[in-house]
Amino acid sequence: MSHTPFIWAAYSIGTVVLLWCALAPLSRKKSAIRDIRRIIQTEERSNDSNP
Amino acid sequence: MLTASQINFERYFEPVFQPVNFELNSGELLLVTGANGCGKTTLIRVLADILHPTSGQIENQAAGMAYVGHYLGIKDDLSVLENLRFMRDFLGTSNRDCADVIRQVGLSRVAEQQARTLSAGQRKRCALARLLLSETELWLLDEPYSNLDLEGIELVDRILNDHLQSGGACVLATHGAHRPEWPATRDCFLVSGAVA
Amino acid sequence: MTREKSSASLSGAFYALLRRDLLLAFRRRTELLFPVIFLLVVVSLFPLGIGPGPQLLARIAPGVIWIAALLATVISLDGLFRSDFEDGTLEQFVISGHPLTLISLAKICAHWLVAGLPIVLLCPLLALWMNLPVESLGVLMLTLALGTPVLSLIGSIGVGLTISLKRGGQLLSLLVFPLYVPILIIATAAVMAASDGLPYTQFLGLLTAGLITSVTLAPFAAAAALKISLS
Amino acid sequence: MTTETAIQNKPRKNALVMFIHKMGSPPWFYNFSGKLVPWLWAVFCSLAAWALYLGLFKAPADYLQGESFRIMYIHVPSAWMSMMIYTSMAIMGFIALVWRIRIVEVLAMSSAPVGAAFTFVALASGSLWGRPTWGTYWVWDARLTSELVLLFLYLGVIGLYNAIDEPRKAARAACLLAIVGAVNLPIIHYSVKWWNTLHQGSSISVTGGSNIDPSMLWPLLIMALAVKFYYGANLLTRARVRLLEQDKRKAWVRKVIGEDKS
Repeated sequence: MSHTPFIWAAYSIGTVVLLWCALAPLSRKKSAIRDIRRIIQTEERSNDSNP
Repeated sequence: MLTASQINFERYFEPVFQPVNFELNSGELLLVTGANGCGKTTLIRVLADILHPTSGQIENQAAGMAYVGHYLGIKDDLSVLENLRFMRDFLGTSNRDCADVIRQVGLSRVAEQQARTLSAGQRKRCALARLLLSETELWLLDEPYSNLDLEGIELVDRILNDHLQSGGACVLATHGAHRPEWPATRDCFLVSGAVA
Repeated sequence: MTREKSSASLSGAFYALLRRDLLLAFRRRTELLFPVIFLLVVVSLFPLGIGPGPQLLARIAPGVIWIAALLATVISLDGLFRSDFEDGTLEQFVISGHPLTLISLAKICAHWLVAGLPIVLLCPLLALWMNLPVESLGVLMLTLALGTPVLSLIGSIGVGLTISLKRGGQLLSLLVFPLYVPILIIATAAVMAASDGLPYTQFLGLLTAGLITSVTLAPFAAAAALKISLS
Repeated sequence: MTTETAIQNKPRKNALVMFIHKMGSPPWFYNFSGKLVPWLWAVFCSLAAWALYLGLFKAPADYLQGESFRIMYIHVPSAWMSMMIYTSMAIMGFIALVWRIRIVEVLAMSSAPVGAAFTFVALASGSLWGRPTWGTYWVWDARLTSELVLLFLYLGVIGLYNAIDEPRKAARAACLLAIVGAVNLPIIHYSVKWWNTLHQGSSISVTGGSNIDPSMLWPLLIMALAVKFYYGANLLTRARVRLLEQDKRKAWVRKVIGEDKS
């Protein structure tokens, strides 16, 4: 029996998991920045309405 | 006896109250007042060493502390007498007479009853009885007047007077419906949030 | 706090707390029975699940009884600090100036007396059900007597960490079961060695070492955990 | 910023102490690590590519295991990393608990998911290695069993951290759990190893070969070094995101986001 499929499987699982682990914080960063921008906007708006 | 300089506590990365400074000597009462949610309970818990202040220094030279908070620390499955006996043995103040203390707070009639049968006011009195047992110098009282009838409020004032007269000190947090009368009173008005 | 505590007042506090916890347990003695009944039910399910063959049962008996003991301990653990945490007694303990380590140790002792000791005493019945050879019964009891205190001690850390959560019980099992692995391995190995007529004293030595280590370390960790949970 | 003024008020100390002081301040840490992260990724990518080239194409097939030994280059570094990250998490947890340094708390908690990912990779690759070697995907082999227990330990830390609402309290609780786990980890490791020999399970360890050919060893060592850079880069990235999330109402975050936009 050929061993190649197992090697391929092992390396693809490793790559997928490690890639996901590396990319997950980036999407969190995007949503965090969106959150922060929203906070800044609402504060600026409230500052404009009552200076 | 108790000095606080610039103490602050943060929750969710926001300061709960503006930095607090005070000095409390024996025979003095510190009255902590402020609006709801300004961190009175938090301050008392910081002073009680239950919470660690995020910044600032507390210097505590009191010979022992006693604390009455929102959760009174009374076991429902024990009678009033058993509750107090346990606290007496636990604190090692064995020369105090539990029955006498119970009489002082007016719970003699229910002394043998399980604590679960007590009303909120009676529970508060039970916690006050523990204060009397504790033989400590510094009392930290968080809303001691809540749930008490007029007679109970007088009781708190009376035991507080006795304690301060004998050289003790007390930090008392209240939302301000009733103020204890004591000549050496310091005020601490808490303001919530960070310094603007 | 600056007030010095004499050793007399510390031991007084220790025994007062131990006595109170036992009294409280006695007042709620029906609740005390639940973990014990749970233990009996779990062990009795195994013959039903895998068939009553005496040889097979005898072979898996040490593992089954020990795993059941583990589960029963975790079930009873949640009550270790829960009521004191919820009714504010724990805050009173902290402010009393007595070391929280000593308080945890007293409560762990009380917990073992009401939850661990019944397991040790019940194990002859369990061994009988599981067809365990009589010779190894003594070793099983010894491993349980040495091992269940360790379960209470290590478990107290997990309870201290999860006590401020409303549903801490489910998380608790995830936290403590991995930490129970060495005890489970050593204890069952001792009983199996005894069943096979092999020397087993070295395993009991390891268990004793585990007990001593956890008595000296776990109360400190539990106290630190409680302090975090109170904040 | 209170932290910045605190630093300014302090008398000047030597460079290392100043560096540690500065690293304790979130904006400084954020900017500094931001510059570091791309370099760490670059080093990781080049080292990993080199190691994989050597390991997958240059190294000869093993005369016992055939081609399947090549799984080693992902399995063994992952297994090493899973242990190393747990240890470093526990050490950082200890520092965080004793000195209450927020950055270290954040770093310790950002380590946990990375460590769990490596543990998972070690388990998956180990079981895929087991199929050609033992003929089955799962054997209660000592290394796989302790990796499994380690995964549970990681899940416990992550679970506890996520279960508690207040972030700093959660971090402190999870740090304490990590320390307790780290004290137990050697005991678990050795008891599992010993249990394995006791029950005469699979005594053939997949990595049993003691005198391994240099052409097979070098890729392993390079890969082991590469994943340390992966850990560093990933850890800093996660810590930065967590700081942004936690400090979203603070002025320094506003400044950082503003600079990003322009």
